[in-house]
Amino acid sequence: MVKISELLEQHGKPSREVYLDNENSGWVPPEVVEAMLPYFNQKGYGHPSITNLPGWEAYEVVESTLELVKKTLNIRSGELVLTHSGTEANNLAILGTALAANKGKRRKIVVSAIEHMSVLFPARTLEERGFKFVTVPVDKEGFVNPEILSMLVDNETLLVSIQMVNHEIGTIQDLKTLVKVVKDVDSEIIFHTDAVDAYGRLKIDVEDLGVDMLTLSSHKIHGPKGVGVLYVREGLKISPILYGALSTQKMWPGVENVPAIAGFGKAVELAFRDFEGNVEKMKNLRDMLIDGILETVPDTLLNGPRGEKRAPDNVNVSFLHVEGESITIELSLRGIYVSSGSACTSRVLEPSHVILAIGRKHEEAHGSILFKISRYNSREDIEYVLSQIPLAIERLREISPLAKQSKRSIDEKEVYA
Amino acid sequence: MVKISELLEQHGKPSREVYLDNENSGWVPPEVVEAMLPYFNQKGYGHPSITNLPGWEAYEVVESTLELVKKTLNIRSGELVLTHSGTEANNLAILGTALAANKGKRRKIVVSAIEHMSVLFPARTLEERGFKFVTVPVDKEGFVNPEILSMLVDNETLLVSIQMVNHEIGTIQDLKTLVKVVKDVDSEIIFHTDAVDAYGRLKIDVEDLGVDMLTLSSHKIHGPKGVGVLYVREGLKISPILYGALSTQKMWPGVENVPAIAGFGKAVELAFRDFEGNVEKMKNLRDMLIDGILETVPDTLLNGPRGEKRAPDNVNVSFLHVEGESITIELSLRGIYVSSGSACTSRVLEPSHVILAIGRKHEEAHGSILFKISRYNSREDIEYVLSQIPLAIERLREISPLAKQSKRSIDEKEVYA
Amino acid sequence: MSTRTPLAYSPKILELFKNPKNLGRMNDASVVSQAGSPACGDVITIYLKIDGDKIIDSSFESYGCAANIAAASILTEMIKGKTLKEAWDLTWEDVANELGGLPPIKYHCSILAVGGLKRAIRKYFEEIKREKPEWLPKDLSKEERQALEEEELIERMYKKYGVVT
Amino acid sequence: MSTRTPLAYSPKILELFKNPKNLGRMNDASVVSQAGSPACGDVITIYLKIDGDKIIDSSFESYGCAANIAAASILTEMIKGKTLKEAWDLTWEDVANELGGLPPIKYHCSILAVGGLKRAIRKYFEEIKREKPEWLPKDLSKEERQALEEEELIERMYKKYGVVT
Ligand SMILES: Cc1ncc(COP(=O)(O)O)c(C=O)c1O
Ligand SMILES: Cc1ncc(COP(=O)(O)O)c(C=O)c1O
Repeated sequence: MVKISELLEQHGKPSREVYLDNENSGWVPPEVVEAMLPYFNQKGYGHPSITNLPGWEAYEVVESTLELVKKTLNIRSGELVLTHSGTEANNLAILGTALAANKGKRRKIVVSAIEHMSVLFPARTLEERGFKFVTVPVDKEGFVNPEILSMLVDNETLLVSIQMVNHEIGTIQDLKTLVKVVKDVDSEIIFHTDAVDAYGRLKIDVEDLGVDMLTLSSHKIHGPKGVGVLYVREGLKISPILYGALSTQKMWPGVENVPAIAGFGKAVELAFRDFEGNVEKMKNLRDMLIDGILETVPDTLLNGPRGEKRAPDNVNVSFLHVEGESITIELSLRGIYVSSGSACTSRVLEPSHVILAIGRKHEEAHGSILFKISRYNSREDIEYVLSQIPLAIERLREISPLAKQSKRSIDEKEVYA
Repeated sequence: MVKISELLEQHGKPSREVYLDNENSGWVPPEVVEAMLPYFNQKGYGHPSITNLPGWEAYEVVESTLELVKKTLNIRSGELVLTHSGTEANNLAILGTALAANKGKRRKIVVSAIEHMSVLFPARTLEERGFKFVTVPVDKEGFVNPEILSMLVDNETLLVSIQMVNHEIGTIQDLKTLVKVVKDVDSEIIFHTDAVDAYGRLKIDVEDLGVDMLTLSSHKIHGPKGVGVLYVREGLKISPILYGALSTQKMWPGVENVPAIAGFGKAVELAFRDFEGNVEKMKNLRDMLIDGILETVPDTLLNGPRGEKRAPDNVNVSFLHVEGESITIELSLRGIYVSSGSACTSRVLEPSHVILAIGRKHEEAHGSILFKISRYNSREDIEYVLSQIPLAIERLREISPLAKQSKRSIDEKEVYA
Repeated sequence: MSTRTPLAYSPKILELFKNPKNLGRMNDASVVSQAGSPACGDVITIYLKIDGDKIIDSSFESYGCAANIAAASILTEMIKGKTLKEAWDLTWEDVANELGGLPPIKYHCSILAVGGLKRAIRKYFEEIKREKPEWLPKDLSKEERQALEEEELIERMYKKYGVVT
Repeated sequence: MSTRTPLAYSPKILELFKNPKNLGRMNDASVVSQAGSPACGDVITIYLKIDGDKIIDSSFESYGCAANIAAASILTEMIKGKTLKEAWDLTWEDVANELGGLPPIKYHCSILAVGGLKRAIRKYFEEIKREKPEWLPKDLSKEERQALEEEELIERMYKKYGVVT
């Protein structure tokens, strides 16, 4: 068996560290941890639906956190279902809608081609239960074309799910138009949006958008893991997908994770405390990083759009002739923590479906690196990253046969046996 | 809207507090919280399947915690699936087995009548998918009779689920015999056991028991909320029930809750550090509490068995002529935190199905109170509880018309209009 | 507005639970009535002392949750000094409001209390005075009907959802 | 044994990733061969310098993950000084073991490396020396076959699982 402690030792602790993998796992600031602490053993450590003091204290945490979330989204009615992750909330949205509609004539589920797997996979699974699964293509920057969407939905469509912001390439959809286009075809079509990567980076107004369901995840806004949220519009009927003892809600069984919910509440508060300032800061760092990479490293491609239609925290670049997992390790050794859309990191034998969906070739997808900036990064962080990336890529290109093949003329017949 | 802060103020903070509601929500000791802290923002805050330093550190937490758990259960092969709660792990066991067997001829699911709702409800839901749902009755102390069980299973039985220890009345089943009886009928029948309330209180040897699946929950052993575990025997095929991006496991999508897993690991370590001592302590407190209540409060019934076949942490008493939710509040005002099997606290219009299943009448179930003792309680705690209970019950019996009706002769016709 | 369904009570309920007003059997009551059943886990007994067309005193007993106790207690407060007609016109919503609101799953407590009161008033006229005023409807009021339904419904639900085989 | 499928490497892999041995193009190689494809995200090039029946030098290039780089590097270390027959007899498991173990989803890295080596040896005899020793089987070895299969299979999987419509 692999001794991980020895691997960690071999890696060593870099003297300078910059965490840019907030996409996969959020870094939790001390203030948020602080907010969780009392609820483990000082107060509110009870069950929020039991009528005793620690239970009522726990209930207050649930209630006040959700009230705050509602305010930030301009939600005036409807329910916020607490799950333990964005993945679970997305599954509830998709599978719960299908279960509730099981006997109806609406059998079509339409999702964009670049949805997160926690939307894509449950939707695709519904094919086995007799639903029709349709993906909407996106353009070279990841945008869904409203006209194409409008042609793909009809009065047999049960559900449309299109995310607000893409998690890998940062594309910000014109969601209001997409909702309108769908509702114009048939106002009964249910519209879900995965806002996991939009929350805290964009202003979201649920009433104005007109969506029926919306997903959030705590650890994507520097809250702790263990909290996902599904907003369900007033009057919309979905079915639970798991069963058990109910606490304060009908749609997800079991006790609420109260300390994590307290931390999530604090994370929401922090994200919205100086919302404009936070966003501005992220945008500046984002552009600094994009420009710096494209200027200093040859053979690179920016994935996703530029400017106002790109999420403020998203930088995604394909480094040609090198493979992404190697890059993540090479950068990790230099104290820079990122992730890749390479097949090697995806645990299936394919690279990122998002990068492929915008028309990149496989070899371009394999070399894609996602840098997820947060307001906890500084200019100095980005300067450090920019000082290391050219060195890192150069070293890996030294190792790669492809980099040199692209530069020199080589007897192909000789090399490809 | 109810202002919970005002409710808390009206309640006040009792000067002396004894937490005995560990059934519904575990109290987390400072050592466990301490073990979680680094993983929010110091190390291991990455994603355990991403190849960078914080990811590998996270993976080490997952791996080392599960290795420890395996050791405590004598698991030599097979998988431990991480979910976010015992409820989720039970759902995976039941629904995942049914999904995997979807096209087979085995269509019968057999569970005991006193299972936790997170076993009972998913199993019952399977009726809608063409499965046969059968409950095994229990005797007056909550025991499943092996002969009856043997008669209820057959070669069309897919799954049997019987918990090791009942969560409400503490009955410890003779699980090894129950597994044997089932496997004797047909060795292909899958046997799941919900060991949520057994772990840390009983010695469990998975190999010796011969079960195929087993459920644990972190917050039931003073770990943090956010971690459930399903052991799945080597070679047993179940299907995932949720879908999304995979991290280090196939059976539950999404990122592992690493800080919580670190805390769970510490909780396991603490529970097994002085296992015998912990159990002995709980048993002494349990018997002290049972004896004290039965001696000092008239019209009380102990629910569940006495002695070695009762879980060391479980005390469950029905106080006649008073209603359980009132008792939890009355005791809460005295700083004693418990829960009740009353209909009022169950969020469905029925009292505890467990108390009913052992043959108690509804009015007996409504007055049932569950005291869940932990090793963090002291003799002084129990002395305090015993000093308060007679006063609390007496006050409520003063309010109740039933208590007096049972004492005095009253013109029934006059009172029941 | 929250859509949660917890048992977070208004502070008023807890206050009345701690110090219920008008608690206890009244030995010289003009009429006594009861709603709910032990099997439901909810019983409210209402005692009224009537002088002419006025309720001059009232008390209660309750077997039930805190909301049940508080609803019965506040109802007896609300009706003291009222005419029978005025008392009859009270609704369960009035009682719930007076309590500072009730969680939806506790509405039935207020319904039981008002149902018990109306049963008492009806009984007073039908069985004791043996003459009915014009304002007393022949049909059951919604609270009486709902109390009755709940008493019967819960019995049926036990049978339906009972897990014991 | 853990059943997790993470990318937790042995320290040896990381060590070789940091300081690969025998890295780079060999200009005077006796034979060069390659396995994998850019579309798969895995390419290993193996260079051999052969003197008589001995491999007197070997080097590699790798486009791929850390396991890929480490597998290719350690393989070139393992075969230096070996006869061609001894080198041929190496299996991907030997390489994986030498690396201190591989996560199951990384077995293919070791297979590609050994597949590349065997292709090189086969090519050396078939195309350069144009005479085959007795020990060289006519059929492809398991690593050559699996490398070929992977190259083809992955192309097919892309088509099957591709989400782009
Ligand atoms: C867009 C999007 N949706 C859903 C999820 C799933 O959220 P969680 O990690 O909380 O399961 C993620 C996280 O990777 C995401 O980026
Ligand atoms: C026996 C039993 N099984 C399962 C569960 C569910 O565990 P969790 O609270 O982690 O969802 C509980 C908790 O109440 C339990 O007591």
